[in-house]
Formats: sequence, C-alpha cells, structure tokens
Amino acid sequence: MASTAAVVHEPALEHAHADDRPFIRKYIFSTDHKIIGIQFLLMSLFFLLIGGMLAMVIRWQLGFPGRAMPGGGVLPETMAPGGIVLPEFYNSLVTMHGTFMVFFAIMPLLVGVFGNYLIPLKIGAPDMAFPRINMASFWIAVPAGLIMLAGFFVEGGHAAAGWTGYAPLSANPELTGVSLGQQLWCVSLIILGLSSIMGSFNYITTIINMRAPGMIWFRLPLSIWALFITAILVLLAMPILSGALIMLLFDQTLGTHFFLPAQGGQPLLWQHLFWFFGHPEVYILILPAMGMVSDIIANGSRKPIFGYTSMVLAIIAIGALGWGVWGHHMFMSGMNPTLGTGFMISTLLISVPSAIKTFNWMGTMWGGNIRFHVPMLHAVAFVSMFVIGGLSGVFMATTPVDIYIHDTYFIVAHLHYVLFGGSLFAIFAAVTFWYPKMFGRLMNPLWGKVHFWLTFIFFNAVFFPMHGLGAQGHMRRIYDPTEYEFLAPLQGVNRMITISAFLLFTAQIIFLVNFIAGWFKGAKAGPNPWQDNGLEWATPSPPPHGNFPVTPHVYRGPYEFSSPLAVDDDYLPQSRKLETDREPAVLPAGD
Amino acid sequence: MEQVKHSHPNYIGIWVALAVLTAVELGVAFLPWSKTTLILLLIGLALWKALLVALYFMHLRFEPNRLRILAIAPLPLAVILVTAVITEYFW
Amino acid sequence: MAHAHALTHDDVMRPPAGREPGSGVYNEKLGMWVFLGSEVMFFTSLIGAYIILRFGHPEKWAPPGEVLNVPVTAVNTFLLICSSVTMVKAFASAQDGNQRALRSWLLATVLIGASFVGVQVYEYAELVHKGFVPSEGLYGSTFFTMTGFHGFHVTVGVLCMMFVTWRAFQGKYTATDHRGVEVIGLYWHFVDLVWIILFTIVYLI
Amino acid sequence: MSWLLPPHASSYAADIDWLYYLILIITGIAFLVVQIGLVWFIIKYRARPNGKALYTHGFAKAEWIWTSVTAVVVVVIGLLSAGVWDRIKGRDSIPPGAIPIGIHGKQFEWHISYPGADGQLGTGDDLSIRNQLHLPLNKPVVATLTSEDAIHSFFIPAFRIKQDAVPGMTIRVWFQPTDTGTFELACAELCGLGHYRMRAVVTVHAEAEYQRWLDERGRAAAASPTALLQR
Ligand code: HEA
Ligand code: HEA
Ligand code: CUA
Ligand SMILES: [Cu+2]
Repeated sequence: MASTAAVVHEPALEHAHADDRPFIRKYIFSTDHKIIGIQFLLMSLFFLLIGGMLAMVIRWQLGFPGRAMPGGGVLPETMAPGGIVLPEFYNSLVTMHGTFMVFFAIMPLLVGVFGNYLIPLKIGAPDMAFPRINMASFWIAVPAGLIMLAGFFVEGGHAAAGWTGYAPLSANPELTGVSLGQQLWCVSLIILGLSSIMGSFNYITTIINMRAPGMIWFRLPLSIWALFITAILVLLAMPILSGALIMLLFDQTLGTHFFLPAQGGQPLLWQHLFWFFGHPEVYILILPAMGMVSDIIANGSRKPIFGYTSMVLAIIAIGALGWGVWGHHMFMSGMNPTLGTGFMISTLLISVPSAIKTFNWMGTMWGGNIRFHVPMLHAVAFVSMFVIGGLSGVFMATTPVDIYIHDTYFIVAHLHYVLFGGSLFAIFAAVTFWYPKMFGRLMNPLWGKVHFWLTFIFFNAVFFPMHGLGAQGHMRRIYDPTEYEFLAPLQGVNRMITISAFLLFTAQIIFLVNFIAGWFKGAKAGPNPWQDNGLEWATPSPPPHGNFPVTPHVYRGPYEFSSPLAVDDDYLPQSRKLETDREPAVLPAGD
Repeated sequence: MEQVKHSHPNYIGIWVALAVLTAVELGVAFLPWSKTTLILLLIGLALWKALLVALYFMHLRFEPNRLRILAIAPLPLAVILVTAVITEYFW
Repeated sequence: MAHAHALTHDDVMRPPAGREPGSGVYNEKLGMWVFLGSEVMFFTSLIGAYIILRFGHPEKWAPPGEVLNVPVTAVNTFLLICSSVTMVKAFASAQDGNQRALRSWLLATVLIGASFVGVQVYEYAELVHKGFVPSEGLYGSTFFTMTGFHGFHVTVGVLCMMFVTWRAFQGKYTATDHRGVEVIGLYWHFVDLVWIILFTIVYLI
Repeated sequence: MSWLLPPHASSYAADIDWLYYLILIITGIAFLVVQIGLVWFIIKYRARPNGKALYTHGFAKAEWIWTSVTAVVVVVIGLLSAGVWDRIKGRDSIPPGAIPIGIHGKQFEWHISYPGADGQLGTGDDLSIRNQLHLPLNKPVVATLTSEDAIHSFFIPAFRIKQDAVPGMTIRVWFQPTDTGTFELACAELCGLGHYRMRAVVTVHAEAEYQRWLDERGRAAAASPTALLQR
C-alpha cells in the first residue's frame, strides 16, 4: 500500500502485466510509448544498415576507382554496369548515404527511440501526453522511409544533389537527369518532417505537464533536459525545412521560380533556409547524445554529475546559439562577407558551452570509482571523439581557414567525428545501457567489448586520415580523385581508408548479432542491472503497460551516486524515500 | 477545468474593431502616398489586428505568463532569419 | 497515497494520479500552443521567402488590385473574421454550458469557413483563367504557395471543426470540460491571424 | 601523405596557413588536455575493490576557469581571423588596378575570358579559352565569377582560394600568384555527374611571357574566333 520503496513487490508486477489488448493493438498499432520506441529502434537500425552499405559502395569507388566492385554485378546497368560504379550513381550514393544516416538513422535513433522510450519512464509518467498522436508519428515515418527507398528504383535514378540538395541542381531536373527521384526525396522528407513535429510537441507537452510529484525541473536527468531542448529545436526547425522542400518541389513540378535564377529566383535562398534548419538539426543530432552520455558517465563513475546546473545551462545555450550560426556553411557561397564575420564569431562562441560539457564529463570521472561496462566504454569514447570533431569545427568556423578547407575531406572528417564518433557512439552506449530495460535481457558483455574496441580502432583508422586528405585539398563528393594530379599521390591513403571502412562495417555485424541474440538468449536483467538511480529502474524490465504500478514520488536529483546517505549501496534512487525526506506536494489528479 | 460562471470579453466589440481596421486598410492601400509610408502603415494595421485576435480570441490576455512566453518564443527566430538574409541587399 | 492495483488500458490514458504543477494548463491546450509554434515557423519559411524574393526583385510584382481581385478577397477576409467571432462565441457558450448556442455557433463557423474556401477556389479559377498561374514568375510562385497553404490550413480546420460539431451534437462538451472546443478554436484563430498578415502583405502591398 | 599543408603560391596564402597552424596548436593543446586527462582518469580511477567514489557535485571555481579560458581563446581566434578575412574577401579588398578575368562555370568546364588590348572585360575584344587559366606573376588578379547552370566553385588549392560561382549572381574575388609554374583549378561544389572532372590548368608566367602568350592567343583567336573555345 503506502510503500514507495524502489523495488515493487512481485505480486503487483504480475498484475500489472495483465494487459488485455489484442496483439495488433499491443505490438503493431500500439499507443504504448515503449513499444513505439522499440518500433523506431528497429526501423532506424535497418536504415543505419542501409546507410552503412551505401557507404561501403562509396568507399569501394574511392579506394579503387573504376574497378569492378566484388558482388557489384547484381546492381542494375543504370547504377553499376558490370559492377563498375557510374558517376551519376555515385552522386546518388553520397546523397542517399547522407540522407539516410541523418534523417532515417541517427535522428530517429536519438529522438524517436530514446525520446519515446525514456521520457515517460524517466519523469514517472504512465505514457505520453498524446499516445495516439505518438503512434501516428511512427506510422507516418514508415511510409516516409519506404518512399525514400523507392527512389532507387525509379526512372532516372535517385536524388543526386547531395543531402543538402542545393538548388538549382536539385530544382532543375535537366541539370542532373534526375526528376522523379529528386521529387520523392522532397516528398519523403516532408512526410518525415510531419512525423518529427508530431513527436516533438508530444514530448514537450509530456515533459512540461506530466512529471511525477517531486520531479521538479532541476531534478530531471540530463537526458531528459537534452531531449526537451532537442524537441524544441525539432519543433521550430523542421517546419522551415518542410516549407523549403515544398517550394523546391513546386519548382520541380509546378514550374515555380523560388530557387531558379532565370526569373529572379534565388539559389542562395535555398541555402539560407536549408541551413537555418540544418544547423539546429546537427544539434538535434548531438544534444540527446550528450544527455544520455551524461547519465551513463555518472553511472559508470559512480559519482554525481559534475556541475549539474551548468550542464543544463550549457544544453540550453547550445540550443539557443544554434539558431544564429547557420551561415557558417555558406562562407564561400557568395553571401555578404560582413555577415560571414558575424557568423564566424557566433559559431566560435558555441565552443564555450561545449567546453563546459566536455570538462564537466571529465570532472565527473575524476575521483570516481569507474566501472567499465560496455555502455561506459562507448560513453567515454563519445567524449574523446566528440572533442576531436568539435575541435575540427573550430578550423572551419574560422572564415579564412574555411576558404581552403570548405568542401574538402576535412569537412567529411569533421562530420563523421561528430556524427559517428559523437552521436553513434552515444547511441551504442544508450542501446546497450537501456537494452535490458527494453527487453528484460542483457546483451553479451564480452562481445560488446569486442565490438567496441574494433569499432573504436577502425573508426579512427577510417576518419582520422581524412583530416589529412582535406589539408591536402582533397575535394568531397568527387567520384574519381585520380582525375586530379595533385590528388594522385593520396590514392594510397584512400585505399587504406577503404580497407579500414570494410573492417569497420564487418565489426558492426558483431553488434547486429549480439543485439538479436540478446533478445532470445541474453541473461535475465532484473529491474536494475546497472544500479542506477533513474525512475525507469524502479519498475520491472520490461516495464508493464502504464509503466509504474504506483505513481513514483521523487525525493532527489538523478545522480546521487556514492552519497553518504545511502548506507549500504553506492547509489540512491530518485524514488527511494529516506527518513529525512519530505513528501512532495501533489497536484490532484485531473488538472 | 475552469469554473462555470464566466464574464466574457466583449467579443462583438473586437469583431467590429477588426472589420473597421480591415476597411481602413483597404482605404489606405490605394492612397497616393509613398510606398514606404504605405507599407509601414499597412503592416502596423495588420499587426494591430493580429494582436487583437491573439489577445482576445485566443485569450492570451487571460493566460498565465508562462504560456504567453511560450506563444511568442518562435517570433525572434523568424525575425533573425529574415533580417539576416535581407542584409544581402545592403552591401 | 495511491493504491497499488492492476492497470487497465483505460487507466493509462488518464492523467497520472498526481503530478508536478506544469504549465498550468491542460495537456491538449498546451499541446496546441506548442504545435502553433511550429506553424509559425512553417509560415515563416513561406512568408520569409516571399519577403526576401520581393526585396531582391520588387519590379516583378504588380501594384495592388491590378492582377489580384481585392474586392472579392476583402469580402473573404471579412468572412474569416466573422468565423473567428462565431468560433469564440461557441467557446463562450460552451463555458456557460449553453448547448444550443454552442451547436449553432459551431455550425455557423463550419459554414462560414467552408465558404471562405469556396471563395478562394473561385478566386483561383478566375486567376488561372486570366493566365495568372504558379509558374507566372515570382509573383505567381509566391502568391499561390502562400495563399494555397493557408487555404489548406483552413480546409483542415473545417474538417476538424466538423468533427467537433458532430461531438457537440452528441453533447460531449460540458461547462466544466470543453477541451475540444477550446483547442480547435485556438487553431482556428491562428489560421485567421495568418490570413490577416497574408491579406495585407499579398494583396495590399 | 604529409600532414602539413601543401606549398602555397599566392600572396595571402601564408596568412591562411599561419592561422591554420595557430588553430592547430591551440586545438592540439585542447586535444591533448582532454585525451590525456581521459586516459589518466580511466587508469587512476578505475573501480577498486571496496573503492568509494568522491561524493561531490562540482566546483564552481574550476568551471569558471575552463569556461573563461575557452571564451577568451575563441574570441582571440575570431579577432585574428576577422582581419584576414576582410583582407581576402571583404567588400573593399580588391586591390586597385587588378587585372580582370572572367570565369564562367558551365557543366562541366570553365570558360575563362581575358580582356583584350583595352584591359577591360566585356568590350568585344575579349579572348575566351576553355579550361586554361593563364596568369602573370605577382600581379593582383580579380576574377568575375558567373555560372551558366548549377552552382560551381572556383578552387585553386595552391592559391588557397575558393569561391562559389552562383547562377544569377556575379561574384568578384581576387588573388595574386607568387610562383610561376602550373597548378590545378578544381570545381569544389557538387554540380552534376561530371563534377569530379571539372578541372582546369592554371599557368603562372613571368610578366613578359604572359603578355607574349596573350598576344599570341589574341592573334590566333582573331584568325579563327571559335577555334579556341572548341580547343
Ligand atoms: C552532430 C553534429 C555536429 C556537431 C555537434 C557540430 C559541431 C560544430 N560544427 Fe559542424 N557540421 C556537421 C555536424 C556537426 N557539427 C555536419 C554534418 C557538417 C557538414 C554539412 C555538409 O556540408 O554536408 C558540419 C559542417 C560544419 C561547418 C561548415 C564547414 C564547411 O562546409 O565549410 C562548420 C563551420 O563553421 C562547422 C562548425 C562546427 C562547430 C564550431 C561546432 C561546435 O559545436 C563544436 C564545439 C565543440 C568543441 C570546440 C570541442 C569541445 C571544447 C573544448 C575541448 C574546449 C577547448 C576548445 C577550444 C579552446 C576551441 N561544422
Ligand atoms: C550519422 C551519420 C553518418 C554515419 C554513421 C556515416 C558512416 C560512414 N560514412 Fe558517411 N556521411 C554522412 C553521414 C554519416 N556517415 C554525411 C551526412 C555525409 C555527407 C553526404 C553528402 O555529401 O551529401 C557523408 C559522406 C561520406 C563520405 C564522403 C563522400 C563524398 O563526399 O564523396 C564518405 C567517404 O568515405 C563516407 C563514408 C562513411 C563510412 C565509411 C561510414 C561507416 O562508418 C559506415 C559503417 C557502417 C555502419 C555504421 C552501419 C552499422 C550498422 C548497424 C550497427 C546496424 C545494426 C543493425 C541491427 C542491430 C538491426 N561518408
Ligand atoms: Cu562544377 Cu562541380
Ligand atoms: Cu553548422
């Protein structure tokens, strides 16, 4: 009855499991945020795999230009006759690699999966504020993905104007020979945008209005803070992209002139709109990662997070500053150079909140009692790799240096360090950390470590040398570097990168197998395998429909590891009531 | 939810104000004044109308401050985007 | 203290038994306001593009009234303002628990909203007949895109309003709980507000 | 592959390289601090049997230090860069008397026009050549960039110059070669399926030689006006 103990008694659990809905409402058209999160997980891992496979074809062509790709013979004549990649197919490959990775893998993985799975559990709510809209948001994302895939099979091939879709290349089919593919690209992203917007206003409402008693703002885990700010960014940035895509689509189909110069349209307008969305987008792709890594590092170090308040302020600052820097992608575009100086300064300033985050993570580890479970390994790797990516950002933020390195492999190196080294490592950390909560079983830790080390080593082998390529002036998005004399000496490096990339991809198969095997064979996890403090660990794994048999009450912040108040443990769950704790004031049900 | 007995704002009054402002706009738009003056006047009138709708019809006037802040939060972003891009024409 | 019992599906859909004070307004209303923030940004992209393009090439726009039919649109603007007042009247009636008034005001709103769309379709047909089409330079591109997406929003609003009206006829809205009416009202007034801006900058400037 | 920047051959390239190396050093220090710190903590604070972690929520002083140091460093980087940027791309940066050259990007080639005897572009006596950029040594050159179709980007790695050519816009950019020899001009913005081979050769001559080349080409062009463009 009046027990608010962290671990709920078994009989109650049995009851809570009794869920009378038919299979299709339970697992397919489910309104349960946990199922929706897992649905997003499966979908986006699938697209991650697709994006990875496209990367392998890209790498083959760059490492061995003009040579027939082993097994490439299965591709149709219009893509790679005899296994030799065609230039127009190469452009589609790069475009779709970027598109799938950004919009269909990393963004849904961070926002769709963990936003859905963690928010209600971590704030102590039974579900999202609008469960049906939540369901719709997943079932809208699926057709968006299918439309995007369909583009490969249409006349003229898939979109080939880069993931940034610069007009007029993307607006005028005569310039690429791609018409239907480019339109499907627009349509798919418009639909996906709708899905993300539906997801995000749900998250925002849920976090503001559905927190359990005692879960005041400054007791929220950093992952929730990050997801909250991210949801605001999605909410306000996505519609800008949708509007721009609609105009682009009209240019392609209705003959309008927004981005086509012949009648006074402005190609740079597309870039402004795209990047006004695009830069907040890259923070959408890193903030949740930062938040979840904070949770995991505190857990692994068995220490409270260092400087909680400044971590929160840094998240807010990154989110806010992110709106004023979009022009740093356009320094060479012919944009007003004075504006360029302004964008340089604002961009450089983002280093400050990023520094706060970095050093606070280190501060958290300092003096800790660090357990290197697999999530912790990935989380520490995140810090290490994100810093490399962030520091390379400083080169590009500096306008004169960007003159030289813009659109070279230096950028490619940067974006993979922040997106793979940053976001994807954080995703590996988060998946392995919350996997037992999702499926009730643990992934194999030994194979997890093997996967981690291989990924860490080959990731660096692939992407670190790209800084060097960029410094030699190696342009990005080129099909065959050997066309240029000054790039010819770099071909050895390109080949080395390609071989490492194949090994990197192979290492991911370990993860895939471990992921699937854990589902059936993994060791039973129990409610709290990592001895963590979050509310999600105070309910069974997987949590029952409705999450908490009893609405939990919150008595403290989420990072009370090694607290002297916890007598026999080195952790103190948020919902464990001590003698000295006062009951939070409860708002009556209903309003 | 809210309590049953309500005193309502004068909605019909707002409606009349909106209609009159629209008529004024129509009159102003065809005056032989300088383009800049007209634009400033018209935009001023439009914002006035918009404000009436937001404050009374959407009852922002009667909402908690937290909600009002939330409602106007996106506007600075819109201003940032447009002003930054417009500077393009002044260099 | 809450009682530990088995949750059924319906329990889950209800607000939790106790929670932190949040925004001070109920979920649906907060959600709508947040969603409107997103809509502001959507219209920012269209209207912003218009402003920027027009700044670049002011000569591509005809003076007000030359191509576009201002009188017809003025009437249409008036219609939309009327529908806003009927909407807010419906909301006031819901607050007072006056079912009959609620239903009639909602019906009126649906009808006026639908006629707005009708007039816009007529306007488009006439313009296209005159040869003014979306591919007609920057003027046509921006005009049809902005007003078209506004019209689309009105259409969606009318459809949702029909649903709310239907529920009103079933007596689902009481003096204490009329969330549906208030939420659709917010959306409706927002769409009206956007039109107020669009009417001025597209037709009168 | 060398980790240093390749040799440079234009007047302001050294400034860019200098900034690059400066940032390399600054970020290099930040890099070392973070990575060495991480490794050190990993080893020093790994879980010990019966070990207990320090219970602290942070130290405001430490946070102030790293926040303000970073802020100062980035502001200094910004100030140093702003001047260089202004000298290269600022609106009044083009040196008076720079030699005008027209660069027109087109899928997938560069049409380069040189002024005729009057030293002005667009006066009818211009000379147009495909994919060959010839320049005099130590003379400032101002290129007028235009594009026919997609966005292209004018990139000469050895000169450290890059600028997009946008259809519908005319963008001017200047540079001054400081070494004779041949270099490569690349297109750095995705512009379609031939983007990867939109290449031109840049030849920098001593001044007298440049004049000789220009005259020769001018005469050849007068004899057969279309021959050059078709190569
Ligand atoms: C997760 C995604 C992500 C993140 C987090 C970032 C973060 C940053 N990015 Fe990045 N960026 C991308 C994804 C991302 N970027 C992508 C995808 C592109 C390419 C798009 C395309 O064209 O296809 C891109 C391109 C890009 C460009 C355009 C380059 C060009 O095309 O020419 C620039 C230029 O300024 C830039 C800058 C930065 C900066 C300054 C940060 C900062 O936020 C980084 C801040 C972090 C740190 C600085 C490290 C931590 C701090 C310290 C350890 C303290 C010490 C530091 C100092 C003293 C400086 N990025
Ligand atoms: C998060 C984003 C992300 C990720 C993870 C990657 C991953 C990789 N990228 Fe990507 N890349 C981009 C985002 C990303 N990239 C973007 C935005 C661009 C710019 C596009 C443009 O210019 O328009 C780009 C461009 C780009 C280029 C430049 C092309 C060019 O300019 O010509 C190259 C070249 O080497 C490259 C290579 C690779 C490689 C080898 C990987 C490897 O790391 C891939 C390794 C494989 C995987 C990561 C898949 C693993 C799969 C699983 C783990 C699934 C498990 C499944 C289950 C459990 C069901 N990428
Ligand atoms: Cu021209 Cu790339
Ligand atoms: Cu950016």
